Amino acid sequence: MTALLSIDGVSKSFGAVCALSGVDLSVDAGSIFAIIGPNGAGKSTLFNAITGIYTLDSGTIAFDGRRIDGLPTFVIARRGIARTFQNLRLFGFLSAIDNVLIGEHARMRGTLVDSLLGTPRARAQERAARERARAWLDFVGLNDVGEQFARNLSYGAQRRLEIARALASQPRLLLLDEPAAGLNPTEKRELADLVRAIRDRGVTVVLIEHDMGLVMSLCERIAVLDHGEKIAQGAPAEIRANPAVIEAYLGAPA
Amino acid sequence: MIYVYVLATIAAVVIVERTRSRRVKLAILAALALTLAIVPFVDRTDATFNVLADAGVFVMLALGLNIVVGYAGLLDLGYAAFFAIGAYAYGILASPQFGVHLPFWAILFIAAACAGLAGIVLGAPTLRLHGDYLAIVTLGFGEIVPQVFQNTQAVGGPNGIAALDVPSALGHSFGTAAVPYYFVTLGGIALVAWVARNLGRSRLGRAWMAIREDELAAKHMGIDTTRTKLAAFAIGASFSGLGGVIFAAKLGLVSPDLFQFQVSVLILSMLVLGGMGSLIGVVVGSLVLSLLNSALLPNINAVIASTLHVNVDLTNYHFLIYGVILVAIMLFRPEGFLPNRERRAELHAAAITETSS
Amino acid sequence: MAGCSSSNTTSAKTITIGIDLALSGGDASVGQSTLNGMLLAIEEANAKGLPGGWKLVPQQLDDAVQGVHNPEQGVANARTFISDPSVLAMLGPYNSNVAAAQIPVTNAAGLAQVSQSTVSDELTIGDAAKSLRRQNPTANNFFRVCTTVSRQGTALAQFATRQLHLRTAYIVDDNETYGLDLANAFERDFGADGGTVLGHDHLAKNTQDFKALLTKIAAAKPALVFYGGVTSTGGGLIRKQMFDTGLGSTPFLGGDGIPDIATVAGKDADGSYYTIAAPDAAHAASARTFIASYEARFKSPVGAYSANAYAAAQVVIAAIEKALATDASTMPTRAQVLANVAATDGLQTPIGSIGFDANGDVKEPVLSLYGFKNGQPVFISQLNLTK
Amino acid sequence: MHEFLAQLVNGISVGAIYALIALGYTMVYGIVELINFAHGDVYTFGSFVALTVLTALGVSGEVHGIALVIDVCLAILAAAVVCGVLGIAIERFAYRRLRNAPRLAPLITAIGVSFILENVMQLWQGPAQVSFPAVFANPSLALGPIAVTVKQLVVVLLAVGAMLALQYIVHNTRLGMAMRATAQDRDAASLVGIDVNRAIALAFLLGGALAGLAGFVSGVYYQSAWFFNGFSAGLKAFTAAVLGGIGNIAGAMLGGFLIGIIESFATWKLGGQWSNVTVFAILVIVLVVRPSGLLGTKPIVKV
Repeated sequence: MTALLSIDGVSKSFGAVCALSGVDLSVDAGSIFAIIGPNGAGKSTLFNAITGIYTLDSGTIAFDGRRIDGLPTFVIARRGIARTFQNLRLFGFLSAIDNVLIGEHARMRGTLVDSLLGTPRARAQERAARERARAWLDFVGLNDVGEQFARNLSYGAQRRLEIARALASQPRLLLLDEPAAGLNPTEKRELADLVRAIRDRGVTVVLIEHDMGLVMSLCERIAVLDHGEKIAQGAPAEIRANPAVIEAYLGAPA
Repeated sequence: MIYVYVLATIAAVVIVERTRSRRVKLAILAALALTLAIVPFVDRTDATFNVLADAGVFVMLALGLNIVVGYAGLLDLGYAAFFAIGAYAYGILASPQFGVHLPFWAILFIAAACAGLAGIVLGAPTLRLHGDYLAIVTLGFGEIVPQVFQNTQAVGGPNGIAALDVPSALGHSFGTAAVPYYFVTLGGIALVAWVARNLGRSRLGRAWMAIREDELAAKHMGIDTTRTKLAAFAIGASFSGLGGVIFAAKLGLVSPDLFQFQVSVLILSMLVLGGMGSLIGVVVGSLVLSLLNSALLPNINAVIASTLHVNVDLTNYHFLIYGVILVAIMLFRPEGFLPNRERRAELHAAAITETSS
Repeated sequence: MAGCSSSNTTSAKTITIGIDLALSGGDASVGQSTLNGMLLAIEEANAKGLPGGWKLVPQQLDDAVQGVHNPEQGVANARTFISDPSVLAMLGPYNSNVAAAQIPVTNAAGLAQVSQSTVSDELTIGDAAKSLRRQNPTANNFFRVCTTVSRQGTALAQFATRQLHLRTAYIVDDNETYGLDLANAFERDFGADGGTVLGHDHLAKNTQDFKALLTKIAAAKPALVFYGGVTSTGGGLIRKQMFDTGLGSTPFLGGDGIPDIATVAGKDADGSYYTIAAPDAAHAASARTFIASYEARFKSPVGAYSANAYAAAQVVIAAIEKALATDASTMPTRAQVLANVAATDGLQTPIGSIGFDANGDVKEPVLSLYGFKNGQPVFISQLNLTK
Repeated sequence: MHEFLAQLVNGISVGAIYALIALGYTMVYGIVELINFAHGDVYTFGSFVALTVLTALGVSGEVHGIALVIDVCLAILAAAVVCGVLGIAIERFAYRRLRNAPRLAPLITAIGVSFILENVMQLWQGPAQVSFPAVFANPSLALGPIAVTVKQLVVVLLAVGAMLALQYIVHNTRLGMAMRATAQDRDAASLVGIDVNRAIALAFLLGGALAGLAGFVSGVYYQSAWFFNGFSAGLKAFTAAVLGGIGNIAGAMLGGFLIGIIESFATWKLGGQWSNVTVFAILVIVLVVRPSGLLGTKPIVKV
């Protein structure tokens, strides 16, 4: 298998705080990969580094064999990396379907003239995009909320809408930042099924998650971060048995 | 009569907005267009159509600013700068001072392009700025542009450029009557509103709204925020370039004091009063404020004398009345006369958090 | 209907005089006192009675929008007047660029327009004026009772070099139409008369602080400071701040925009000189009467252009009365009034005897020169210009 | 060199007035994120209040000794109190109801209030510029090679004093703490028992009082007042607040002084007609390089 995402010696600090230091990571195409670690371990920072929000202090990030570090966020997104956010960032005052349509932005073609004049070509494309958007909403299990404002949806529905929005860009890599946070057990199970379904469509998934049960049952590979450093990587069973991981989670033995 | 025309127009567009049936909508719009086209042949009062033509220019300007502020959420306090550029384009390309006499219709395109380009040039430095920092930089440009015209003797300095060419269409000069300009602005509004509507429903329009709602998330959707924002500035500015040409041609004059900060504020007020982001709202807001400013307030003594049969002199109270009206409208309808769906929801949501906290 | 209502509500035998001025915002101070001059003339004419029992009704419209005089609104107001058949003539505007926008419209309608204060040469003289009148090139309809800026500039330059014997000047203008034109005219003629211009600066609008500029001027050590502009754009404050920057004893010259600088500068106005395009009040009984009636009627001192405004209204009233004198049974036509205005000659007003030349300018402009003593204007001399 | 210093002194004196007005903008913006366009008119109102008090005290020219201190203190007190109350009244009447409305709604009411205040002042004091008594004697103090007038000294001292007092209030008092907490997070502040309305009213009170002080200062400095002054002074002061980093007290001060100095030097070297253009051009450049103003803190992107 080839690595879809390879992270090599990535460091990032904010003033005196070192958020990431020399992190190496490699994610195989077609896998479900989890990043775990205590709060403040640098997990979200790593996502932000991948999507180009932060510039790296050192190290490289490559996606599908091409370096993406230093590129603007929107270019990285267009290369095929989509994400969700820890504290939902939906376009709250736009309808659910518009949120998904914005996800399709990079996939849609159209010149300025098309937008200005509403040409038949643009309208045909718009109709097709709308149908795809509905399909994505169906896919995540939100079939009848299309016209509602995103912010008026239930929390669980908002989480799923964010995933639908991310999928609409037809990414090859999907980054999910704590997708199960705030969900009840039923919703968590549905989420796990959804993630598997996404993977089955050929999308590689990397997720940050605190729910160990979910992580262990869902993911094929797990990386553990603590204080900005990767302390372990491996299959769920290996991670479960790793003393360094146990120490990080339970605190240093007294 | 002018009040009847404006109120009837407003009523018609509101009905169009509220109706679901596409056929009814088209029928009402067609009837409205026909009526607006026929009215000048029935009512021969030049002053009425003068006010309507002036108002029409402001409708175009407000629709342009709506792209920038309403759609893309970029607070622009210097929009009059682009208006000035459009107007000066006509002043330079159609006046005896420069000996250039291009046709009005050609200058419309040139000015729209110039203003659009200026939108990109002046928009570029603001891209990294957020919220009110953006506002103050645009305000700065709004101050700089007319002052540069004022300090440049080549374009007449404070005197500006006078005796501009009178446009003509199909070999007929517009003359000094206001009605031809009334028709031009009707056409202009139709064009600009149609384009704005297309944009609002397009990929680009959605990208603007995404930036307005959450710029960072928008970037993650693959939206090139730089280009998208510049497109908003450029398109918004080009609308005002068109408006500027019509304005200058009708007035026969351009001078720097026509494009001061107050004009930017006026256009913004039209937007907010009407209901930002909503095309119908913007049209209504700009019609109402134009009417207030150029018909009702200057004539307030006569209007009160003829309606209430009392003779009062309120000339000294212009600002007071205007200010009270602005405040009152905002206090009673903070979302504007005809807000779009998002604004209404926003206010509603705010009210809920208010009561729950 | 936009403002066409005044004629409907009043009795049949009324004639409306349209007045367009900037009456709110930054121009209000001069606008209101100008308006008062016009209203006074109309009230007096009504009190005296017109032939056939006709009454004059003033209809004033404000051309300021959001506090700034606005040519577009000026045109809207002019069209309002044109649309109202009872309006036979129009007074105003205050600003030259408003006039430049209005003239093509009033010219096409054949409506006589008499302004009290628009001094830009281009409104009446030369090709520029011709292109404003393009709809009806043969019939001039725009008249003014003030003299042009270039004449004032010439007079002030000659006064500076020949009577004050000052040879170096620093010129400041407020970068507005009137101020810049006046300053340029002074610069041209001061140089031609053997003076040296040490510098010419323009003000930024809406400024209160001129110390930076005055520090710079003080370093140039001019024998006089010339100011092109009006009191409200900086005339009064500049004079006052000259004392803070060591220029207190340097003479300060300006045109008819600064007769009221003492309201701001107080006693510091001493050492300032200005011109008024009219004979001195002490030399004209009509001016004394005017000032007395104005102050009695409005309980405030006359403004810089009140007398001009009164005279402009007199011109229009006289033209209407002349038309009524031939036939008081029907309302005169605009063409009659226009012809009578154009034919005005030897009309006695507070600003002297008025008659118009072919351009619509006053025939024999008289300029009075004033200085200040203890913050009060003092008449110095009268200059008869024939140019 | 000599002229350079003289222009610097000019710039600092004008800047002091901008700074005082800018402090009010910054206070209000810091707490409710509202560009209070009526603030410039509150400042002009302060000039007229001070003028009214001085006239009532019979001051028409230079005053010396203890009488000077009493007259000046009374005029300042009256201007500050009236304008502070005016600030609160404006907030109560025109802004409070709109606290949760779309962001631009209060901006428009601010403009409306500005027009109302201008018209009220025009009716009260007339449309012309009004003369203000020359309270301070006008000898120049030789400060090294340049002359500084008493007025200039007073202006600068009052401005710096006001800023220090404000810093103290905001950082060292309970009320100031409440204000800062409200500025940070209104909901959280109300949860810990802070009376948010009171904190916001206090910001308007302090801002208004400073505007009143600025009004007095500009009155004695220029010896004139005009109902229409506030508009452009307010615009400049707002620019100053943004230049320094809006919401930041020291920044507003710095911005005010900088704009005064830039204006002076632009007038000196480029000509007065370019002074506004220069100010705004520098503003644009500064914000392009430092998008949160000179002393503003850059918000950290939190995802």
